[in-house]
Amino acid sequence: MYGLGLLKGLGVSMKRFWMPKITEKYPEVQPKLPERSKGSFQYNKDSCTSCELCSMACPNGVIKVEWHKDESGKKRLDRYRMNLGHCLFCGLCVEACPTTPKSIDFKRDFALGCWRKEDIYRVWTKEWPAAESAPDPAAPASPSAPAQGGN
Amino acid sequence: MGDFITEADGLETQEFILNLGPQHPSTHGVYRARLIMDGEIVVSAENKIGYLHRGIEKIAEGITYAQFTPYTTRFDYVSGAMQPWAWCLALEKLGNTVVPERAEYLRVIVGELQRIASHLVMLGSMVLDFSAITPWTYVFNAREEILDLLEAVSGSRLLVNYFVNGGVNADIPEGWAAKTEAALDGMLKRLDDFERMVSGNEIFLGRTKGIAPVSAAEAIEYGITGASLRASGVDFDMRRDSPYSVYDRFSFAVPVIKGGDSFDRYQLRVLEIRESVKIVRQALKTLPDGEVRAKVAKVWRPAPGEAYAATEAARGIMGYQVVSDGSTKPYRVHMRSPSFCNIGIIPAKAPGLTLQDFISFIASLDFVLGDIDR
Amino acid sequence: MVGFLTTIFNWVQGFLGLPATSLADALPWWDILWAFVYFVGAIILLIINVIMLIWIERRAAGFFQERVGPNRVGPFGLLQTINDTIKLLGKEWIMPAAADKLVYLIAPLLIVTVSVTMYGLLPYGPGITPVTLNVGILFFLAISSVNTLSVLMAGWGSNNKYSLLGGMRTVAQIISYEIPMALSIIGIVMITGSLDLGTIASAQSHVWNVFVQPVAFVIFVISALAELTKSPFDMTEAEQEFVAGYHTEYSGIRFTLFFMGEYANLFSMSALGVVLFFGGANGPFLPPWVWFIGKTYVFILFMLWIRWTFLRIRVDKMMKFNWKILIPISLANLLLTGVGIKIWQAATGAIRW
Amino acid sequence: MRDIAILAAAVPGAEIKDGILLVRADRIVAALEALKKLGDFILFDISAVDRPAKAAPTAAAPGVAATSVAEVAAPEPCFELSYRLLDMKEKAKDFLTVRVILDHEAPSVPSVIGVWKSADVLEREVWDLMGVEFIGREKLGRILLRDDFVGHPLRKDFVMPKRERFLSPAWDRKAAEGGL
Repeated sequence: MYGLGLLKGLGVSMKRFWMPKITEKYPEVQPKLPERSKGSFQYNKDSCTSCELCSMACPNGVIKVEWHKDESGKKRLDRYRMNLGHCLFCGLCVEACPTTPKSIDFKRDFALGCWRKEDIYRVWTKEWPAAESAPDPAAPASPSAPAQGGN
Repeated sequence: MGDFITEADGLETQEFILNLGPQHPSTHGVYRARLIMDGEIVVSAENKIGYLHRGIEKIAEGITYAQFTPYTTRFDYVSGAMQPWAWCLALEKLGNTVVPERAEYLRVIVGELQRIASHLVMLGSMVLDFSAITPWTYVFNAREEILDLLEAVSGSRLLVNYFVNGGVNADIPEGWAAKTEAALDGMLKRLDDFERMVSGNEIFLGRTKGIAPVSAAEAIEYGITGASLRASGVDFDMRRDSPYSVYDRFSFAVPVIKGGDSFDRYQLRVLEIRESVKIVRQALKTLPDGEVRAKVAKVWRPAPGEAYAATEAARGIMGYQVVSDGSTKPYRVHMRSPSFCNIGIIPAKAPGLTLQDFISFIASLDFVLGDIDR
Repeated sequence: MVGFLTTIFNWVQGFLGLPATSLADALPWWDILWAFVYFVGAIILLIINVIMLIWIERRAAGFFQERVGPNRVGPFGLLQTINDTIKLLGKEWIMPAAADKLVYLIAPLLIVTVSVTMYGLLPYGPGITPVTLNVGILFFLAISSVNTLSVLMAGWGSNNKYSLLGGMRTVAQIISYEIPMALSIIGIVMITGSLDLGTIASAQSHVWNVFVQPVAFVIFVISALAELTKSPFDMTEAEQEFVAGYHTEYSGIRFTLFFMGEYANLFSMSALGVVLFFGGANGPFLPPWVWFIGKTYVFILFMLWIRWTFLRIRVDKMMKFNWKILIPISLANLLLTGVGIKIWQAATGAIRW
Repeated sequence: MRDIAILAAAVPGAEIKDGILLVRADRIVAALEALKKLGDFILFDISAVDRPAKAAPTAAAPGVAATSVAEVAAPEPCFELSYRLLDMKEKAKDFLTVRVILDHEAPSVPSVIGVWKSADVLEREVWDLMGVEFIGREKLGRILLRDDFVGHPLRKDFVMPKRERFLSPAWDRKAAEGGL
């Protein structure tokens, strides 16, 4: 009382004035992220089987897998699209992926800011031998559109 | 306030409307209070909310149970990790899932860490509303230590999607327990500094003592829950009195303060942080081995029925009513969010406060707009 | 006008260490031209001063808060403020449609004018006082209260409720706190027997007034904080209540002028504190003006320390504190000083019982 | 929680069904008043569930077959209104649910704002999202939705208005062409 609390506060701030600072020199010194840190996504198009489990697990309809069937009736991947603008980074797609190694997985790249709206899309395409003609991308290649959250 | 000029002899003053918010530094989001003011004194206040309404309950009816789990972290984004708890409890009731013991312990640990982080935000933003920026940085640095732990265990810092139906997402990484102990020590040191700077500060006491005292009867009448209820002298904490998960295995005190004014609501958060630290330490010591996630079918169809579960979240009782129709999607999800009910007292208590006291009052109620508007 | 310019000319000459009026005597027709050059130099000095102050404030705030503060632009971040100023200059000028235009536009100009005027009164050292007034303190206090007018004009002219409330608080606050401030200064005037700032500063060559008048010093610091509307008395801006108080509706260069005026006032008020309580430019070894500026900056750091530790007090408590505590104490201090002076005079034989 | 049978005896016209107190709509105020008189109850939640005649079929998720919802549909179309009370008297504190079944055509129920003030915001929310009318209280205005909103979105027969897009037409075209 009578200003003692104020003086105590002045003492604390003076003590902190001389203590080491915690500021990170960010662009020069990159932060050490833990193993599980969820940043951007990495996609392994060689292990992907176009099963669309990730697309179905996604609460927000972020993932669109476009594929066609080749002559033998096997699913062939054309394009894998993620709209990171709607992504919740919940990890349900990574959890749902049945392949080993995971076809879709997090990587620790956290710098997701971009200048153009188009850049929030992550698109991976796979080229197949010329004998197979890729379908028209505008046509709905996948049988059903993923559920949009809430409507 | 009584000391303030309330009657100017013979002079008439004109009342005016002040829209405090939705864009205002101290409404902690897009909350709007429509104040009718007589100079600096609030004559009446009205809550205007809904600016952040995302129709989450409707969204829930369109997606599956598992898909809704990450959404639950988005209401009260300040205490994201413990928000899915009530949802998961409701789902487990609905599906009769038995959660593995280790998962229960991990839930308690992560939940309490999140409670600490959430209360630190409240303390920091409350003193920030009195323009004390330096102590705010201390508690936010303390919170950083907690967030680092949450990131290590779940991958996210803020919207921690760790709790799932039937347990938790993943086991804790190696060495995490030791890191937690160290981080708690560091957090407590900063909290001590914060308290030395603020709790005895005469200016702070002047701004908070005796401001908008809420009596126990009023708190019950207005359905206030959580720390604000306990600050009014009602000895009720779901963790102790209606124990869910494994809270009955830990010894911790439930701090109760009788006054119910802004300072008591502040003080109670400080006390609760220290109790939460105790719980985390006990849980880390007695952490059993085993599975962390019960087997839940990928395409999960609970039996038709209804379940209600509630937890003591950082801001009060967070309740979920889940109605199932036997399909993969919930038929109806209703949530009872603590902030939404807690702000009901604002119009009742605001008249007569000065504008500065009003800021002090709403800061001490500790609401989060994501939690109010859903 | 010529007289004013000549005094500035003399002032800058004093800084440069040239013998007084040497150039002017040699080349009388150069008077006006040189004075103009010096005048521009003085303004630049003021701006550099403000830039330094902002940098110091931000760095100090960072250090109190476990951060390092601005450290990227230029060496140690010294050019950060220039960077920000350029950014502010490039911003759009927004004026509310319903603003009282004349009042709205004059307010930021007035606050800077007042600050510049206050700079001219300070005794930077022997021979480098721009304007020597024998009623210096009186004039200083009078001109500093014009700030109130400018803030009130901004608050009224913006036609915004937040601005108006902020402006109204300012009037109540600054006018009230001028009373204890003046009362605390009167004690020193009684001891020195002069209203001239230079005389007061040089009268402390043996012992600083802070040791003679400690109570007056505490009162002065508190009321100076209130006058400058710095925390814990930052009612005028009060981000958490009034968004930005009186300058909520100002942007671009107009906001910059308010900002500049605020920091210029911080310097002049601290300089007044140094003159009154810390012996002004008195000091060994170094040139007097270095002592003066150095002491002022230490005083400023002390104010920043207070500012970055405390919270904002409540308006009514602030007024109560002023009228019920500060003013009675300063009156009692005045009485005590009067009695003390008489006893001192009796003891040294200056007067007879 | 206190034994539900004892509680039911104290409440006029209440019957027990699956651990829930069922009360007729016109007696809800009397029921809650009786419960409040017993002491140590907090009304902390009011929620409504829409049970239309034919439970609205939910849109099937890709790859998941829609299940029959006939079994949960109530025998008659109705609104279930649940008042959740917190019993703080006994050691093991728990929730008590008091339920009212409302007519589906024009759901209305007396307001309990006179019993517990906490009902104010909760009743407004229920009206806003579910359209259950509360009689005997003022200002049953929109609370979460905007004032000019039409309809009550949580009802099963609510048709979601077309989603407004805030992106530029060029962007929309580009997205539609799959160029992104």
